Amino acid sequence: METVPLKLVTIVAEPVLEERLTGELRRLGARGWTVTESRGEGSRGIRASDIPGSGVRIETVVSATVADAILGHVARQYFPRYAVIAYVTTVDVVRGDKYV
Amino acid sequence: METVPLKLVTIVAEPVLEERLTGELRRLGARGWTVTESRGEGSRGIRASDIPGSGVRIETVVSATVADAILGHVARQYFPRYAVIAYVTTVDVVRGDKYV
Amino acid sequence: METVPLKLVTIVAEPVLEERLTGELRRLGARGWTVTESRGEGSRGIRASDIPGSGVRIETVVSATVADAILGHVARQYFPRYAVIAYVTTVDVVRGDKYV
Amino acid sequence: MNEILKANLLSPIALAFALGIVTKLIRSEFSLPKDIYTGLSVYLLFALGIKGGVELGHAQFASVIWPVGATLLLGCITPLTAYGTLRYLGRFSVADAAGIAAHYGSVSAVTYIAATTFVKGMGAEPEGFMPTLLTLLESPGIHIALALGAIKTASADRDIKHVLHEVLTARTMVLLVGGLLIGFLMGEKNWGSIEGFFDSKGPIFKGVLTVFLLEMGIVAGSRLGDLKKVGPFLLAFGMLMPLVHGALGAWLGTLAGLSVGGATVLGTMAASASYIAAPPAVRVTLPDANPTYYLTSSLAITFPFNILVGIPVYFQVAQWLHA
Amino acid sequence: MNEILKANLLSPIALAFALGIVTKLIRSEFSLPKDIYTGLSVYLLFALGIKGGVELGHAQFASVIWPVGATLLLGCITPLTAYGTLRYLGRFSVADAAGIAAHYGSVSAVTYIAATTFVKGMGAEPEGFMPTLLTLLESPGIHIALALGAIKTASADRDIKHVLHEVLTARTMVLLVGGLLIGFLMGEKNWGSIEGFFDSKGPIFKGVLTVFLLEMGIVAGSRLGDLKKVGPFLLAFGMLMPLVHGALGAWLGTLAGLSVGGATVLGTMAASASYIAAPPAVRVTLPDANPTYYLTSSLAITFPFNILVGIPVYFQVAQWLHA
Amino acid sequence: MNEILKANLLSPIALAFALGIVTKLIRSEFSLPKDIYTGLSVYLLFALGIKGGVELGHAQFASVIWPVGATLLLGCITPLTAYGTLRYLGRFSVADAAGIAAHYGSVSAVTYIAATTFVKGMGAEPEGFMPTLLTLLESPGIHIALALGAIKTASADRDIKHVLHEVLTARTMVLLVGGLLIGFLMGEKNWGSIEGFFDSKGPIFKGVLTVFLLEMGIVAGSRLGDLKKVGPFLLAFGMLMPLVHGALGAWLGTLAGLSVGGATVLGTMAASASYIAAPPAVRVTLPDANPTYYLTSSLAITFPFNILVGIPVYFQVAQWLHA
Ligand SMILES: Nc1ncnc2c1ncn2[C@@H]1O[C@H](COP(=O)(O)O)[C@@H](O)[C@H]1O
Ligand SMILES: Nc1ncnc2c1ncn2[C@@H]1O[C@H](COP(=O)(O)O)[C@@H](O)[C@H]1O
Ligand SMILES: Nc1ncnc2c1ncn2[C@@H]1O[C@H](COP(=O)(O)O)[C@@H](O)[C@H]1O
Ligand code: NA
Ligand code: NA
Ligand code: NA
Repeated sequence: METVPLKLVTIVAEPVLEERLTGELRRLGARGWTVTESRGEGSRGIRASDIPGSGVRIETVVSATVADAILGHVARQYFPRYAVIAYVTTVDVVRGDKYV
Repeated sequence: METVPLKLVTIVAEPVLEERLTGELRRLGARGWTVTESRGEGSRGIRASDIPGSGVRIETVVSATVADAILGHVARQYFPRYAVIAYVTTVDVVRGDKYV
Repeated sequence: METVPLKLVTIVAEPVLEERLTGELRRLGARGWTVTESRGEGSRGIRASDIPGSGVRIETVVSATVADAILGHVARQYFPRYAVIAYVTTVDVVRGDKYV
Repeated sequence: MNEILKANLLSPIALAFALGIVTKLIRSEFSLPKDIYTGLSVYLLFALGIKGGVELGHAQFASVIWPVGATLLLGCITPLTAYGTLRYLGRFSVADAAGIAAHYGSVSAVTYIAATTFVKGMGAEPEGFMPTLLTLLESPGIHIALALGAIKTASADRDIKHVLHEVLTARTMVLLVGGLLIGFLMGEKNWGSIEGFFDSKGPIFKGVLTVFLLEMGIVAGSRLGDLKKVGPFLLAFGMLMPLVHGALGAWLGTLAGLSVGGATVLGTMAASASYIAAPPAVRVTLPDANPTYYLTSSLAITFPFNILVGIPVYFQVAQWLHA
Repeated sequence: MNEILKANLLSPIALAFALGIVTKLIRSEFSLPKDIYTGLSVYLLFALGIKGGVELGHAQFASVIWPVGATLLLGCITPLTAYGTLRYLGRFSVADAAGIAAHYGSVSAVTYIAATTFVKGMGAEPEGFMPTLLTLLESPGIHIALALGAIKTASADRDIKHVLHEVLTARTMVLLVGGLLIGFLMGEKNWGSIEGFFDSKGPIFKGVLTVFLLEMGIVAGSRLGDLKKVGPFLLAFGMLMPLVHGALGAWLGTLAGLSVGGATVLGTMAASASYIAAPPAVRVTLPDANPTYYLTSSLAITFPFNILVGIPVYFQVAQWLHA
Repeated sequence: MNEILKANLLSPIALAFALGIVTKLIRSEFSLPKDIYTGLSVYLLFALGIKGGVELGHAQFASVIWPVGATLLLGCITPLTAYGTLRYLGRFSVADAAGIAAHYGSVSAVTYIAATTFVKGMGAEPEGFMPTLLTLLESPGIHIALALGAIKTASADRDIKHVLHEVLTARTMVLLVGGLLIGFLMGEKNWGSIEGFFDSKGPIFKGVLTVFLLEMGIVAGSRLGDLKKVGPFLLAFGMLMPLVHGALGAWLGTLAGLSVGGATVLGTMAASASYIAAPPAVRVTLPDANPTYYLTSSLAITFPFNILVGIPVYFQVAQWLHA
């Protein structure tokens, strides 16, 4: 099965940010995303759980450049003042061309 | 801690396919799987959310050959007509021999 | 966007173990974690689903050494008698220094 | 007629449904949690079944047999009329036509409940065994349409048996058929002890129904955006097909000896389109059928049409037929 | 006896429970959402507690003290009889024997509610302070059995204190004990304003109970498949142990001066097996105990047995003892 | 006064709320599922709106206009008094002051319901159009405080329009305003058919409210730990600000011609702090505002204060003002 190596970006953030983040992902070039409800703790742990619902875990499969843009955006826009974590890894995607 | 490098296959699909997919995973050699509820958007985004429940995210840790078989199956069977995404990555698994 | 390579440890376990596990993660050096509800099957599949709620999927971004300690602990403490799976992979984390 | 229409439009359930649609129009993010929605529907269906079972105890075989026949007949005709209309007049693909037909061949329990509540309000008490007919109309239409689609397309890539089993053992069937049995077996005395909770004429049932229709309005409203996508034919189909099926149902019901109330409810059943049992069944059996078509027509066109306009019309028709 | 059995089997809750089992037998995927299930149980337990608290206000100390003693005695005896039977007759491992004993030493609130509803239906009003006894019987049995298992196996790898705290502060305890206090404090006038909602003799309580037992039937039904795995001994144990504990409870209750209704309910409590508080406590304290054993015996054998057969039997026994 | 306080503290809802707090104090993990919590709040708000709409039908314009004015005035004053106090007396940052002010400028529907139930119990029936006032007081305060914060800090990194839209179309608004319309339109006869379910004086409403306050107690209780973090000033603010706003509201209400009951309820509205609509709005508009401050003060200080002590006080004040 031939696949395409792409970037899987994972962002865990406060629920109030979901709509905003997914909208920005689109603008930054993501073709889609998958959201799962989550709860968790971190350095500002209390924050995340302050707003009921505690957390959303957003995953998006994108090209390396788009991934970089997304991480940069999250770092600038949200890291300073919201409960967020974001990381990226490489995945081999079926019909990967669809997502770039 | 010595671990075994294996493949982690992730499939996000329409909920109506869950039972079918997990059954097929078994047949293709997977020893287990983990399912989480999800929602999301994609190229055929609307589709996925058409059927209430929107999405299931299925993860299975398998050997490289089984992973290949699964991805191939998904690509043939579901990609053309269902809202699906599938990708694979390498993970180091505790007691990995259990899953091959 | 410069990132720090870290380890993403994923543990899927029986819900009754959640509180215990997260407490132990802290002690072993994790700075935070993200939990998502899950269901699944495995070799002792029946077990996991025996206790209602079936499964919790715990993810934690940590340093390589902490990751090793966590996996070792899980292998010793839980593998023999609980329904658990644990694996680790490498991820590039935004502001990664925060999590080590 | 206007009087009846007005009475219906000002009923709590119609108003709640309208509010739900408005909620979506103002782009509010409010909606009932999925589990609450399920819980309420479980209550409504179960109450319906139990009450039906209790009253079934009073019915004699003779009075039930003809209506049962009429119902099964409707279950066979409606999917075919729908399929034919869509395929040959509407030029829809086999998969799309069969997929949509599966919805119109089955029935919407909520529409049924709304009709029952309406005719009771009009003083035209329907026969006690109507819930029994509802259970009979649920699945045949889906089966016929899916079979049709599966035969005519190679694409039915899943053993249809499994799908039919799912339809037959779905929530609606379990609660209605099971409720019927429970109501039938437990007898009057036991019914008395829970009537205050399950009685479909009581305030709890009507209150829950009102809240439920608020959510239905939100669900339907969230599909309004797709109306553009489905095109004028399906738009017309979603309102005219129910009128045809509704009149046919009211007529067959009258022939079978049903009262005005009963005939109205049977007509409404025939006119209604399933949006719970049918969609997943169609999705897995006919993946080439476009969900936007069958979900929008059944949920965003036919359901509101029946709730707001159709039911009073079928009632009117039933009255004429009985005149 | 047959009369009583029949009356019980045709009660809405028994029929709903049976329907739930059938639902699983026909391999339907229907079940109540987990949150709805929780919500209903919260209502049932809270209503039980409040009503109990209101009636506790009328009871005088003297009449309560002996039944309390009898209850605590049962809490200490039943886990031991269960453990002994399983360990020495059944040859189960220490962990398995202790794990199962923890379930039979505790109590199933739903079974308690079913018994209360049954005896009231039989015109044998139980004492108002019964809910108080329920709270007393909840935890001792679990503690004793777990301690037994922890001592006899090195494997209790978690400080038992924590587990006991969880049992003592679990949903059931909070709602029952809390409800008792609320009911006790608020007084008649306030009770009057909410009686229509919480009264355990009213239609809402009975209706909710019916829906709840439908789900319980589904839960129990989903374990029937494991009956093969547990072997004949546990199968017999799941039906004979309750009979022994039930008779014992009814006897001690009668000695303690409880009415026929009260003795029946106390007997049922002793006969019932916990499947809410006990499982997680056992899982974390005795991981070597096989969950299939304790869950199947308490949920798929003893619970149905008590609901369908046991309760009328304990009632019969209580009547004999009072004759 | 003591009499009234006692009566309030022994009411089912106050006791249930206290139980919820105790539940957290004993570190129990019990809490109502989130969806059940939402479902109950939907019922309470919807019932409130519908009943209000029905009674609005009886009110004449003249009697409504002044109270409406008083309410809007309160909506403009309270956020400013709160902001000023926090910023200049409490030395809070602009973001924190504005964030907290947004909560105190808005209203807590549950506190409103508790007040209504209380005054009705005291025989001081409030005006039928009070729910209308509740909807008017919901959003202005939030808007004003957020605008204030946005202007004074560069940090409002999101177009405020969007946020205001979210507040205006939130659950509370949809159900209250929508309910009002439905109640207003459907007329007496239809109301009669669902009154047994929705009537805010009936046992179902009061029962649901009791369960709901149990959960509110748990939510508030889970924040008690943060009381240390917020410091003495906010602690005092959380109890004194409500007294000021409560007295002001009761006074303006009396001037506007409201009865003792009506003035009490309006005072309570002014005294209450929003913890549903405000938090997310503040979080996205003023990210620099510390959620621990505004959530703890509104949920763990002001809400309990009003439920347990405030409401009777405002009632007392209203009586004096009418004497
Ligand atoms: N080290 C970590 N590993 C996994 N998830 C984390 C970690 N740190 C934080 N998170 C997640 O990110 C959210 C916000 O974290 P923080 O901003 O550090 O409070 C938390 O609620 C967790 O869900
Ligand atoms: N680029 C992506 N990244 C992550 N998830 C995706 C992506 N594209 C699609 N998905 C998921 O796959 C489902 C089906 O996508 P599609 O088939 O493109 O409509 C969506 O509902 C998403 O949950
Ligand atoms: N091969 C696998 N891939 C993914 N998840 C698994 C796998 N095996 C087990 N799991 C998860 O781990 C839990 C316990 O597995 P086990 O201990 O094998 O019964 C299951 O409920 C699954 O959620
Ligand atoms: Na139909
Ligand atoms: Na017992
Ligand atoms: Na206020």
